[in-house]
Amino acid sequence: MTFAGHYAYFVTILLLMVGLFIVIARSNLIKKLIGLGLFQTAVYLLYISPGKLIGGVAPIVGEGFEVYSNPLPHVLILTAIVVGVATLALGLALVVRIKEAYGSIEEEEILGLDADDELKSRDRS
Amino acid sequence: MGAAAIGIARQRNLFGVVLLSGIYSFLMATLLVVLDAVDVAMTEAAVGAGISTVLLLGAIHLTGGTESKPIHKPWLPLFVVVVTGGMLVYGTLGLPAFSDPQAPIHQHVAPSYLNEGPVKTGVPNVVTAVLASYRGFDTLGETTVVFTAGIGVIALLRRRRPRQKFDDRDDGREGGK
Amino acid sequence: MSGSMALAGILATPLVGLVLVSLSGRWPNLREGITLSTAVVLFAQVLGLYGAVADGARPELVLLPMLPEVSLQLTAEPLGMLFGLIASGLWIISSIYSIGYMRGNQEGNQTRFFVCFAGAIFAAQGIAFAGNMLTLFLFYEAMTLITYPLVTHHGTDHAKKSARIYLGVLMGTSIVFLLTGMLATWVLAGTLDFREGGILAGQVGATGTAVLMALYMFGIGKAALMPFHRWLPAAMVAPTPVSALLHAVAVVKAGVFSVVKVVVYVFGTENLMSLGSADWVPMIAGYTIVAASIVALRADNLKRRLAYSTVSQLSYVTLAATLLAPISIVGAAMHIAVHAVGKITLFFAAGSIYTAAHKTEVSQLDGIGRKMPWTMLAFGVGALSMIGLPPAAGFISKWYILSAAMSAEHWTAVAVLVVSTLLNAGYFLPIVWRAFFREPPASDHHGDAHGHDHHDDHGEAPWPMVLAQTVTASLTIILFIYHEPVLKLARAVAGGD
Amino acid sequence: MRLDVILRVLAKLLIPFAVMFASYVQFHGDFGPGGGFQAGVIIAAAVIFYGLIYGLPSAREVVPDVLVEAMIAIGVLVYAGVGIAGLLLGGNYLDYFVLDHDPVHGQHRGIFWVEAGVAITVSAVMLKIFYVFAGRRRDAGGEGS
Amino acid sequence: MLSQHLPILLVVVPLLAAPIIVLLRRSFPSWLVATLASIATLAIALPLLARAVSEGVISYAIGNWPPPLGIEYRVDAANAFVAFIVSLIGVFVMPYCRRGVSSEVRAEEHYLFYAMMMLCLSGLLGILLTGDAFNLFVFLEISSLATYVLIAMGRDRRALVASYQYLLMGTIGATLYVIGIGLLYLQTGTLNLADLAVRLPAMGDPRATLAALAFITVGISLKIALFPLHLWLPNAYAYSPSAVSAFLAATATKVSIYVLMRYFFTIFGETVVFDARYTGVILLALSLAAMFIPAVVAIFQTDVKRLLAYSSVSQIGYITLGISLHSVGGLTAAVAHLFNHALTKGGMFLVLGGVVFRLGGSALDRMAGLGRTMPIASFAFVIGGLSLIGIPGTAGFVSKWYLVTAAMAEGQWWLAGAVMLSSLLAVIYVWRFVEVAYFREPPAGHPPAGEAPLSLLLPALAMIVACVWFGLDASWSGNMARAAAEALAGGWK
Repeated sequence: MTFAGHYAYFVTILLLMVGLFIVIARSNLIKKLIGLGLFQTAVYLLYISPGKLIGGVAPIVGEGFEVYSNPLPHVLILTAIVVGVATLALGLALVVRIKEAYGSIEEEEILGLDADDELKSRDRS
Repeated sequence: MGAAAIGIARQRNLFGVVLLSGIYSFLMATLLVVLDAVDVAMTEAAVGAGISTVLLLGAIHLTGGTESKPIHKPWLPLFVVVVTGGMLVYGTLGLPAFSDPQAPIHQHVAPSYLNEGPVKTGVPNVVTAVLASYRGFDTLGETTVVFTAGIGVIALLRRRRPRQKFDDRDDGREGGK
Repeated sequence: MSGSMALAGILATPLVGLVLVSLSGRWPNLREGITLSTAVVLFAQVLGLYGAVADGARPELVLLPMLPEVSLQLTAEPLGMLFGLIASGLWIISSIYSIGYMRGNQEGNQTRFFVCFAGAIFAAQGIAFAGNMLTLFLFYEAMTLITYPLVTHHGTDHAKKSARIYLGVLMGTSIVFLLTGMLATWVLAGTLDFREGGILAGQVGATGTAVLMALYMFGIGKAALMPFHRWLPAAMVAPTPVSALLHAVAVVKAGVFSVVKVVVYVFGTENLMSLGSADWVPMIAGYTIVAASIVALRADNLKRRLAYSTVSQLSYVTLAATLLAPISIVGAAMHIAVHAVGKITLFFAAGSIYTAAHKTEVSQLDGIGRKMPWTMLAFGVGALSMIGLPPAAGFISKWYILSAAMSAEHWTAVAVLVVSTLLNAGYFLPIVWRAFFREPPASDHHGDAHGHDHHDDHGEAPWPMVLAQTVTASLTIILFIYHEPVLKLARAVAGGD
Repeated sequence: MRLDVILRVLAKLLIPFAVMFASYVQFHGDFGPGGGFQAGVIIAAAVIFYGLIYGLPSAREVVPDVLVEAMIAIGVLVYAGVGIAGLLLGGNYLDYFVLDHDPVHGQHRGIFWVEAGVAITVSAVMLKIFYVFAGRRRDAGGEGS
Repeated sequence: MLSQHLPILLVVVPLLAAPIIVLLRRSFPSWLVATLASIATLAIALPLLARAVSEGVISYAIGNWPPPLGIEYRVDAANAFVAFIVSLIGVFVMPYCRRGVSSEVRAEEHYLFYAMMMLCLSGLLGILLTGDAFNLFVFLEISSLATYVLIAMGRDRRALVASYQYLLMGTIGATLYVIGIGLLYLQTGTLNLADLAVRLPAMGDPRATLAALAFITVGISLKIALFPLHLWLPNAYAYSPSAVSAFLAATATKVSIYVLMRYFFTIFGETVVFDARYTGVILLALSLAAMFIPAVVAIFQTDVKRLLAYSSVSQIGYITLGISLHSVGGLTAAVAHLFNHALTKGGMFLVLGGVVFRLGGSALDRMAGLGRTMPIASFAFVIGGLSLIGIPGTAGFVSKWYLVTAAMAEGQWWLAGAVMLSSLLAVIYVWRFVEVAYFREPPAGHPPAGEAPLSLLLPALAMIVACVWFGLDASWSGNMARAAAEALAGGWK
């Protein structure tokens, strides 16, 4: 880990951008969720990497170690990971239901189906 | 890792995507170990490479495997993404450099955890001490999130008899009238 | 009974009436009995307050602490007293009239009609005795809303469309202009209480005052200052008793009443005079008087003609109030009372004609005076009052306004008054002449398949209607001879006591 | 078929180890990496493994749905209950110091129960999600849609 | 002894109720527990509010760890007041659910529904009371996840898509928020909000602070549905079960608005947020756009639920307009409207729920002749509509009073005109309902529907009555709003 300065941040940002792009630009509902996961994991790095001190060790206190990495970001990110997977599970459950209700998991198609419904019901009434 | 991420963006076969995201998570976990975040690495490996992959595969199995070609040109999303990234680059330039021991995060709060945490809680793994005790309420919240997701999945995917499902769809039409 | 208790009673009575009427919808006789007795009780209560207020007492009642800084409160002062008396007194008469009208024409939704009627009177009393601008505004909006169902009463597309104009103009002006003006007053003056000499005196410069003046004058859409007068003719789709009580008396008088009140108690006449910020208002009012009269002259529909006459007459009050001479305020206050009595007579007559003969156009009225002498006599008296000729009360108020204009050396106003008097004569007298001196059309009986619908064999209207219009016509003449009580209140408003 | 047998035997052997590993992760969390969440995941994984090999119904027999749902709730209750215990013993919410005469022991006790709560909820939720997703496929097939 | 634990109890009571409900599984006991829990939260929120107003800031150290180390609950007049609003709405909505949900959610899923409601309530209250930036995120996620599920429980299949879209938007918003607080944490080393407020001016780098401000603002604005980030809201409100629409419309966005206000005024401070930056101007422009564009869209809706949803987006514009004035007066207006609009919109959605219960749908065409078939409900709905317009005598007028006087006091006279004009738009969309309900014949062939059952009607009426009551006597709510605004502007010192 010799690269210093802000390099770590930039890697994080790149990952984050890719993730966000997938969420917004892709039409497949599952792929969107994967993008969302990517987006979230990038944030983990944003928290963890500044907590590292070169020469430090994991924050498990023991004899013979002086410098420890910052434990707080680890705690936060543990929570964030769990939240992320919970969201993913819920999102996937929704996708499964959508597939059953619409027969598709492409956003464009689903919105098209909804628009058709709207038109039909308007004609009827 | 970056390559894996971009691969996820470009690949249209969803199985491939899931596989790539598993690899990505594994790489992420390795990186986290390097960054001394062993607890996080362990969890990321279990969650990212394990649970998420299984979940995604299960979902794909239920819904079908390929993505259709995007219809729109991705200019607007690209713009949003670039603005977000730009803002972050701008923001991080104002932050302390990597591994700077003088950075505020190493000066405030964290030293107290490291110094008195093991003494007061009797737990040498400071991460556990902070997780379960200092910020125990966060973890209660986290457990509640898991609980919520679990109950939510039950609510969404509870088994229902075919006839009821038919009614459901019919109702859907009704509501749109 | 203390003054504040009386105020509470005045506000509560129509409300109780409203509830009872809505509950007794299944028994029409009971329902009408309640309406009438509520009206009588209310009038008695308002009358009971007269003595004290005329002697200078100003009873107050705080209703609710609406906002931390401003509460809803009632205060009885002479101008409000005057308006309260008119509205409640004429409610009795028009209740009698409405009963005849609604039954005679077999209208639907009669319960809703009487409920809204009571509601409108409730709002009118609230406006009359409002102790501050916020209270006035509350009841002002309440009146708009409660009269909306009356305008849409028939539920036809035409009624709905007209009601949209009605609501649109009244709500639009009151929200965009009046509310803004009121809030600005609050921010600038720190109070909304009505105070002698005006709360804005010394707080705002000439330009600011002029802007505020514009917000108030156009915001009080019920005063029908042009170009925001369109709602009044639109409201004529309502059944005639509504037009009579509400759109000749309660609603429109609420408008001009608010104008006078704002000029006297918010701006202060002397303050306005020294700033000169209101000089443009008489011009607009004068224009409205003349323009509306010309429209009235050309209108063939009787109610439309009356509506435009109302637009024009309302601007007399606005004109008088903004001439800013002490005597002109007296004229304005007098005119509120006088025009109310006169115009309600005219509308009553129009409704009688419609009920008895199903005629709505001026050109159909040839010779009708012979079949309906009482109605047309009452109409004649009302018309005289509008024109301002003795022995009708219109003469008195017009006299005050004219002399105010003279003393203020406002020659435009004088000219407007003269021209409008001629115009008034021009659109009212032909009707009277037509009714009494023209032959009824002869061809009606022959070859008309729907002869029955034309009611050519009609006589007078049902007796409650005739009674009502006779009473108001008599009042018009009585007020000419004996107007001391009204004058006393009007003088008190002008601060001449 | 033979492969199947091998798997079954393997599973029988492996599952106890998995559970042991889970409890190691659970209790060793104080000294090394690990804790309730990770332990919960491993326990769930063991049962899921069992389910994959012996089939969903037999997994459901071993760990029935109702029990899983109850466990989801019980985990949260245990965690939040520790907090309430703190309240009742005169401390603030989630105050472990008051759980024992010795504050450090109190902390130990608190952390133990809290982690147990996490493990219970997490394992149950993971298992339930597996049940639901896996069960869904069968239902979807059964409906012939 | 109990009184000192009020802050935490407020959150833990509904949080405990959820697993208990899951254990109970039966519909009726679940409902009973949920209702009792929501009544309990109100019973806790009221004395808490009283204490916060009289004593100022109340700090509660969870786990007895001193604040920057442990998580702190920090209560003042502002969040206590919003917490009061949320629990009040809960008390109105929960009794309503018993009947309201029965027609929209299957009986064996009722306990899941109530558990979700409790989690949502607990999450929202947790967001309000916490004094820790990250803890806020955790509770934000609890409430969000519960919300997604509740929306997806709607009968229409479009509810699923609405829920999914909200899930994406909400998660992006929450993640942006996490990035924002990450940037703050990296500058100051603390997550405690009060500590942040102290340390940020001393240590923060302007670039990182600005970025953090941007991320937090955008992230929270997504949850607020601030125009143009509101796209998820109309569908989410329109297709979720009626009780859920009412609850969410009255609470979820309001809580997020509180968070935004807290960050703007207490954490970053006015100097960072408003002075020499365009935050105020941007917020003002967006608020104005929100006041007009969605209101116009609302006019053209054919479905009353969607109409109300768009109206919500528009009304949020009033609140953010109050924030953008960055004065105590403006904040008072914002908080007052938060309260008044919660009552109004919650009440209207509840009334509408009763109507949907009888008619089977919320299309405007179905409501023809409603004034005759359901006189009480339509009258109540119209009263709510008047409050949206801001007719005096309703709660909506009080907010308008505060908003416009605040704008005028800042010398922004033209804003007064803008507010008035936008309320004219409200007149139009409310009057579309009035004309259909009162002056159109009921469709032939439909059996005449009576009033909704009492268990639906009473809570709805109670809210509408409250809406009128607080319009006629706003001395209490006005004073509370003022106290809340002063608390926000005064910081957590």
